[in-house]
Amino acid sequence: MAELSYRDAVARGLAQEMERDETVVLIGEDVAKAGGVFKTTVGLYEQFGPKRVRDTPISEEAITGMIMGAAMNGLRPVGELMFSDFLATCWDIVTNQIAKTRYMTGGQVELPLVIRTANGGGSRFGGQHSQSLENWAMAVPGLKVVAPSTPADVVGLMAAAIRDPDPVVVFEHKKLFAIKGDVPDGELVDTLGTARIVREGTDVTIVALAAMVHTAVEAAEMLGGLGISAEVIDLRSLVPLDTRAILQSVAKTTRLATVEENPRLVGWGAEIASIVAEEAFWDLDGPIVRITTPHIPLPAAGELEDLAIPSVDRVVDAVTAMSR
Amino acid sequence: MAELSYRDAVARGLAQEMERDETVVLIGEDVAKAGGVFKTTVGLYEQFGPKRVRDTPISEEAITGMIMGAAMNGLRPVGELMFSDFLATCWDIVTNQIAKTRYMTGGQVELPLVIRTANGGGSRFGGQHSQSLENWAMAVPGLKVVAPSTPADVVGLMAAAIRDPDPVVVFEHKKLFAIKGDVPDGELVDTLGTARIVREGTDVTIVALAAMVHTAVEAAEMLGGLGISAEVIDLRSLVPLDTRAILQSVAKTTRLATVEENPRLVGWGAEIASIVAEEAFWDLDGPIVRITTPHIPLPAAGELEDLAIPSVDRVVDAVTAMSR
Amino acid sequence: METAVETRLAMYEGMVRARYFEKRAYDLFMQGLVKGTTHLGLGQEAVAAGFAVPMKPDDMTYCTYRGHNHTLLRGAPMDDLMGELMGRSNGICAGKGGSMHLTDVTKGAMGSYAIVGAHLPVAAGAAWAAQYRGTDQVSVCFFGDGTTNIGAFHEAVNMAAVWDLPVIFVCENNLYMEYTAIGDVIAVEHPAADRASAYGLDRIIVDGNDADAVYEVAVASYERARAGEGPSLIEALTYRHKGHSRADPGKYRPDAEVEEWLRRDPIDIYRERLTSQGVAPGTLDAIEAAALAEVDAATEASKNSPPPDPSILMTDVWADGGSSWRN
Amino acid sequence: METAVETRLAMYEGMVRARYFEKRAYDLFMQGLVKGTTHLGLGQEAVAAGFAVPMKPDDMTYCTYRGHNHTLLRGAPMDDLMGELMGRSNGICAGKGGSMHLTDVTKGAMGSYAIVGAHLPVAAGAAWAAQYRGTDQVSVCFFGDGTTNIGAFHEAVNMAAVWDLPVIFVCENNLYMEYTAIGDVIAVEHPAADRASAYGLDRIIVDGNDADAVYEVAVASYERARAGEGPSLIEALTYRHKGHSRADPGKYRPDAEVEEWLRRDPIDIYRERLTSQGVAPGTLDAIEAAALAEVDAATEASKNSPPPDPSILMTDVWADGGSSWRN
Ligand SMILES: Cc1ncc(C[n+]2csc(CCOP(=O)(O)OP(=O)(O)O)c2C)c(N)n1
Ligand SMILES: Cc1ncc(C[n+]2csc(CCOP(=O)(O)OP(=O)(O)O)c2C)c(N)n1
Ligand SMILES: [Mg+2]
Ligand SMILES: [Mg+2]
Repeated sequence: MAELSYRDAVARGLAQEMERDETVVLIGEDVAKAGGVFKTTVGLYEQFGPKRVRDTPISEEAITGMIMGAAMNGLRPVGELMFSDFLATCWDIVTNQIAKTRYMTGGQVELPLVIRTANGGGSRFGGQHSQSLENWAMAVPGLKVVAPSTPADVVGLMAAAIRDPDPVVVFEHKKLFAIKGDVPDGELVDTLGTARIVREGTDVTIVALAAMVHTAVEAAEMLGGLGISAEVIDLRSLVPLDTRAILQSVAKTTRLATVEENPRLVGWGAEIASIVAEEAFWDLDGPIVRITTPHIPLPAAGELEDLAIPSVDRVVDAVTAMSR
Repeated sequence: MAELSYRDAVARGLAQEMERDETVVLIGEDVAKAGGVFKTTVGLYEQFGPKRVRDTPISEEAITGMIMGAAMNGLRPVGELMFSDFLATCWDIVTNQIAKTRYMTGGQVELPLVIRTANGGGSRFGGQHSQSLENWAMAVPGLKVVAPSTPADVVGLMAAAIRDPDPVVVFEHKKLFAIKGDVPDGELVDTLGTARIVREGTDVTIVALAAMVHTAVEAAEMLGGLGISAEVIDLRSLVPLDTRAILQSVAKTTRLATVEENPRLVGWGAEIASIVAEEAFWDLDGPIVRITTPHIPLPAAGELEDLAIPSVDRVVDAVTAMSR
Repeated sequence: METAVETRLAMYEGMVRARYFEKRAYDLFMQGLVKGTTHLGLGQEAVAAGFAVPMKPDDMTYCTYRGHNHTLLRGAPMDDLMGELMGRSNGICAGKGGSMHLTDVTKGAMGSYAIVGAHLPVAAGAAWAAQYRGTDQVSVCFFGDGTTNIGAFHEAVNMAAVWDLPVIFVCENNLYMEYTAIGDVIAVEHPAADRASAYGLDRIIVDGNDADAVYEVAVASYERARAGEGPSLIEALTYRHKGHSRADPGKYRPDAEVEEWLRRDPIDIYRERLTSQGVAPGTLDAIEAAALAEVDAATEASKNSPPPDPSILMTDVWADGGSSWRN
Repeated sequence: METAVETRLAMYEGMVRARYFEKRAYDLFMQGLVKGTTHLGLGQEAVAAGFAVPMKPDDMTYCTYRGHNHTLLRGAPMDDLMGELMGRSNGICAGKGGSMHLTDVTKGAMGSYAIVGAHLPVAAGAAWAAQYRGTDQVSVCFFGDGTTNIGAFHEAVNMAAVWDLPVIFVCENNLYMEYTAIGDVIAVEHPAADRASAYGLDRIIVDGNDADAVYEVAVASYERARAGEGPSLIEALTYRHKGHSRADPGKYRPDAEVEEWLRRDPIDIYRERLTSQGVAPGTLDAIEAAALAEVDAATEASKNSPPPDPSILMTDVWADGGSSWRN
C-alpha cells in the first residue's frame, strides 16, 4: 500500500498495462518527453521509449483517427486529448467512427482503444478549458465512459479500460490531480460498470461522479450533523451504468439527489432521475432533485466559477430542503 | 392559405427573411445552383443571386466558423450542414466558439446566426446519416434548438430563428420533407419556446418532437379507441423550453410519456422527465415513461430501422401499459 | 517492366465485375429493391483495379460510401455485398451497414466510411500499427477530390508524412463533389497533387482511367511504403458516369464533358488495348460472361435472402455481442 | 518607402507597453493574483506592433490565448485587461473570460480564442462580411506554428483563398507548440509558408523580431486585401522568451537557442535602430516611463477593483441579457 496522487496514479495505471502488453501504446500532444501537460504521463517515455510513447502534432482528428485505425490492426492504443473540451474538435471521429464501427459492420471490427482526457472545472481556465463532458460521451451508443474519483480507482479503472475490448473514454478530473490516496501494491484491475457506495445512509441517496463525489461526501457529513442520513454513491462509470446499485439504494432511502458538474440540461443526472422516475417511482417519497452547474458556460473568475459548480453548501441546502 | 411541402416550406421561410433583410445570407454545400441535396433551397440562388446564396467546399468547420465571423460583423448568416450527423465535424466551432462567445466576452459579441441541418432517421441511410441529435445541441449552454414538425411551423420558426439575436440550430426532419400542410399566406413569424398542444386529452401527456409528433398523434388516436385520452404536446423548440405547457398538462393528466427518436441515454426526454419528477412529483399518479430508440447506432436495413425508431404501436403499447 | 498478362487479366476481370455489379445495383435501386441511397463508381473502375490487384491479402483498404468497387476487388463475396445493398440477412454487415458501409475485414476491406475525410486518419492509424508491429502491410485509402478540403485530410496526411507511415492516400478526382465542381472550391488546379508539397510529398498524378498506369503507380507506392519510405499521395484523374448518388441525373455537368469521358471508358480502353496486344477476345468475353453470371447469382441469392432477423437489432454494439449499457 | 517616425515610435511604444504589461502579468501570476493560466508573448511584440499600428479602427483582430499584446495594441484599456487577468469586476470581459479570452469589440479586438485553430474560419467569416458589405475592413488572424497542423487551418485558408477574402493569416512561428518543437511534427521546414502554395497563395516569411519588416509586410497585405486581391498567409519568425504558459520554465529548449533569441530581443533591436537613426534616447525613455506608469496604474486599479458581483454569473448567455432556457 502506497500513497499516490491521482496524477501519478494515471501514469501508474498506464505503466502497469504497458508492462504486461506491448501492444499498449500512448500518443498525444506533449505526452512523451514532457510527461504530459498535467504531468500524468511522467516517466513513461523513459520507461517505454519513443516507439510506444509518442508526441503528436496538434491534430486531434488525427490522434483519435489513428488510434481507431491502430486498434483495427492489432494494437490497444491509448490516445490523450489534453483537455476534454477538445473532444469537440474530433467529435466526428469519436462518435460517428469509433462508436459505430462495430455495429455498422455487423460486429466485424473490434476497437480496444482508450481516449484519456482531462475534464472538469475549478481551475479558473475559463469556458473553453473547464467543461465536464461525460454526458456528451454518455449520449453516444458504442462508447463506454469512465470517470474515477480516487487514485486507486484511477489505476484500476484505467487498467480495466485498456483491457476492455470496446472503446472507452476515461475522464480524468483536473481538480483531483493533486489529491492523494492509498493505492494497493501489485497489479490492480477494476471492473467497469460497478458503482461504489462511498458512505452508507438511510434517508436520501446522493449520486455523484468524479470531483463531485468529494463534494457529496463532505455534504453528507454535514447533513449527518443536521440529522439527515445520506447515502453517497460514486458511479465511477456512466456506461456501463450500475443501475442496480442506484435502484437498491433508492428502495432503501426513498429519496434521490444527483450532483453533477456539467451544465443543467440533459446531464447524466437527468438519465439517472429518469430511470428512477420510471423504474422506482413507487419507492419514492418525494421529488427527485438534481444539483448541477447552471446552464451557462463556465466563467474564469474564481468567485464566479465557485458559484457555478455545485458546492458542499449547495448540496446541503438542496438535500435539506428536499428532506423536509 | 396554400398547401406546401415541408421541403418547400424551408425555402419559403428563408426567402421571406432574405427578402426583408439583405444581411440574411445562406451558405453550405450544394445549396446554391443545385438547390440543396434535399431540394430545400430550390429557387433561392435564382432569386437572390450568387452573393447571397453560396456553395462552399466540403469544410464544415469553415462553414460554421465563417457564419460566426460574419455574424460578428453585421450579417445574419444561415449555414447549412447537409446532415445533422456532420455537426460532429464542426462541433468545436458550434459548442466552444458559437455557443460561448457572448458569455465569455461579458456580452460584447452578438451572434445572430442560424445553423440549419437535416436530421433524423427512417430513410435507410445507415448509422452515419440518420441520427437525431437535438439532444446534443440542447446540452450546450448558449445554443437555441428548434425542430419543427409541420410546414407552417417550418416557415414561422425559421423566420423566428433568423430574427433571433442568438445562435439557433434548426433541425429539419428528413422523413418530413415530403409531407404537406397548409401554410397561411403572407409573412409568418413564430415564437421560439412555445410548445403546441396538438391534441387535447385528460389521461396522459405525451411529449414529442418533429417526426415523433406524428407518431404520437397517431398513437393518441388509437389510444382513444382503447379508452385512453392522451394529450399530445409538440415541443417545437427545446431551448427555450416551454416547461409551463408540460407542467400544466401533467397537472391535468397526472401521467407523462415522452417519445424520442434519439438513442436512449440522456435524450431530451430525460430532461423533461427530470423536470417533472422534480417540479410536478406530487401531480404524478405513476411512473414516467420514456419511449426512445434503443441505445444503438441506427441500422441501414429497413426492417431493422423501423424496429429501432419508436413506432405508433410501441407508443400505444407503452402508454397502455403505464395507464393500467 | 512489363506487367504479367495474368495480372492484367485480373484487372480486367475486376473492372468488369465491378461494372456489372454496380449497374445491377442501379437497376435494383430503380426497382426499389436497394433502399436508402447508393453511390456508384461506374467509370472509376480502373483506379480500384490498379490498386487492388497488386495488394497482398493482409494489406488494408479504406474507402468511402463510393466503395462498392474497392470492396469487391479486395475479394469480398459479391452475394454478401449485394445482400447488404438490399438490406438482407446475407448482407456482409448483416444489413446493419448498408451501401455506404461495406466492410469485409477478412479480405482487408477495412470499411467504407460515409463522413467525408474521416477515414484518412483511420487508414493512417492502421498503417501505424503495421509499422509498429513490423507486419509489412500497407494501408490504402481512397477518397474524392472534394475530400481534400476537409480538415481531417490535412491532419492525416501531415501525420502520416511525419511518421513515415506505410499508407497510400489515393484521391479519385472525378471533378465533382456532389453537384458542385471541384474547380469552384479550390485555388489550385489539382486538389490533391497541388497540396502534396505541404507535407513534403511528391506531386503524383495518374490517368485514373488507364488500369496499367494506375497499376504502375500503385506498385511504386507500395514498394516505397514497404521500404519504410513513408506515405504517398496520389491523384487519379477519372470521372463518374452517373450522378453523385441514387437517381441524380448529373445535369450540372456539360454534355460535351460527359461524352468525352464516356469515350474514355476505362473498360473499353483496356479491352481494346488487351486485344490489340494479342489477348484473344474470347478470353475477355468469357470474363464478362462469368461476371454477369456472378451478378445474376448474387442478385438471386440476395432476393431469396430474408430480411435481417429482428433479434440482431440489439447485437454487436459491444464486443460481448450485445448492446446493454446497464446491469 | 520610408515609414514615418511617428509610426515607428508608435510601434516602439506598443512593444514597450506590451512588454511591461506582460512582465507584470507574470509577476502577478507568481504572486497568486492572476489565477488559472496565462500565456505570454514576451519576445513576440514586434509582430503585434507591426500589424496593429497600420490597422484602421474598424479593422478586426482575431488572436489566441497568447493574445495580450494583440489586444492591448488595438487599444483595449490596460486597466480592463489587467482586471480581466486578475478576475476582477473591472475586467474587459467582466471577469468571465480570463487571460485566454481577452476581447474588446469596440477597438476591433474581436476576441482571443483558446482552442487551437478555431478562430481562423471565424476571422475569415468576418472578412466575408466585410467583403459582402463593402466596408473596406480587413480581418487579421494571429496563430502559432503548431496551429498549422489542425484541420481548421486548412479549411479556413482554402475557403478564404477561393472567396478572395480580405483576411490576413499571420503565423507567429516561435518554433514550439507547448513543449514540443514544431520541427518534430511537420515534414516541411516552414509550417505556414511551405503550405501557402496549397491554397494558391504566395510564400511569405518575415523576421518577426524586426518591427519595420513586419510593418512592411503588413501594409502590403492590407493593400492587397483592400484591393480585393484576397488573403495572405504570412509566417513571422519569432520566439517566446518564457515558457508556454504559467510557470513553465521552458527547459525543453537548448540554452544556446534561448540565448541567441534573447540577444535578438525585438525591443532592444528596435531601440538601437531608432537611436542610431537619430531618435533621441530621451524620447524612448519617456515612452518607457509612461508605459511603466500605465502598468503600475492598471495594477493598482485592478487590485482595488472588487471581484465580480455574483449576480453576473447568470447574465449574458443570451442577447436578452439573461441565461434562462425555460419559461
Ligand atoms: C463531412 C461531410 N460533409 C458532407 C458530406 C456529404 N457528402 C457526401 S459525398 C459528398 C461529395 C464528396 O465529394 P468527393 O470527395 O469528390 O467524392 P466523390 O463523391 O466524388 O467520390 C458530400 C458533400 C459528408 N458525407 N460528410
Ligand atoms: C485543439 C487544441 N488542441 C490542443 C490545445 C492545447 N494547446 C494550447 S496552446 C498549444 C500549443 C499551440 O502552439 P502554437 O500554435 O505554436 O502557438 P503558441 O502557443 O506557440 O503561440 C496547445 C497544444 C488547444 N488549446 N486546442
Ligand atoms: Mg469527387
Ligand atoms: Mg508556437
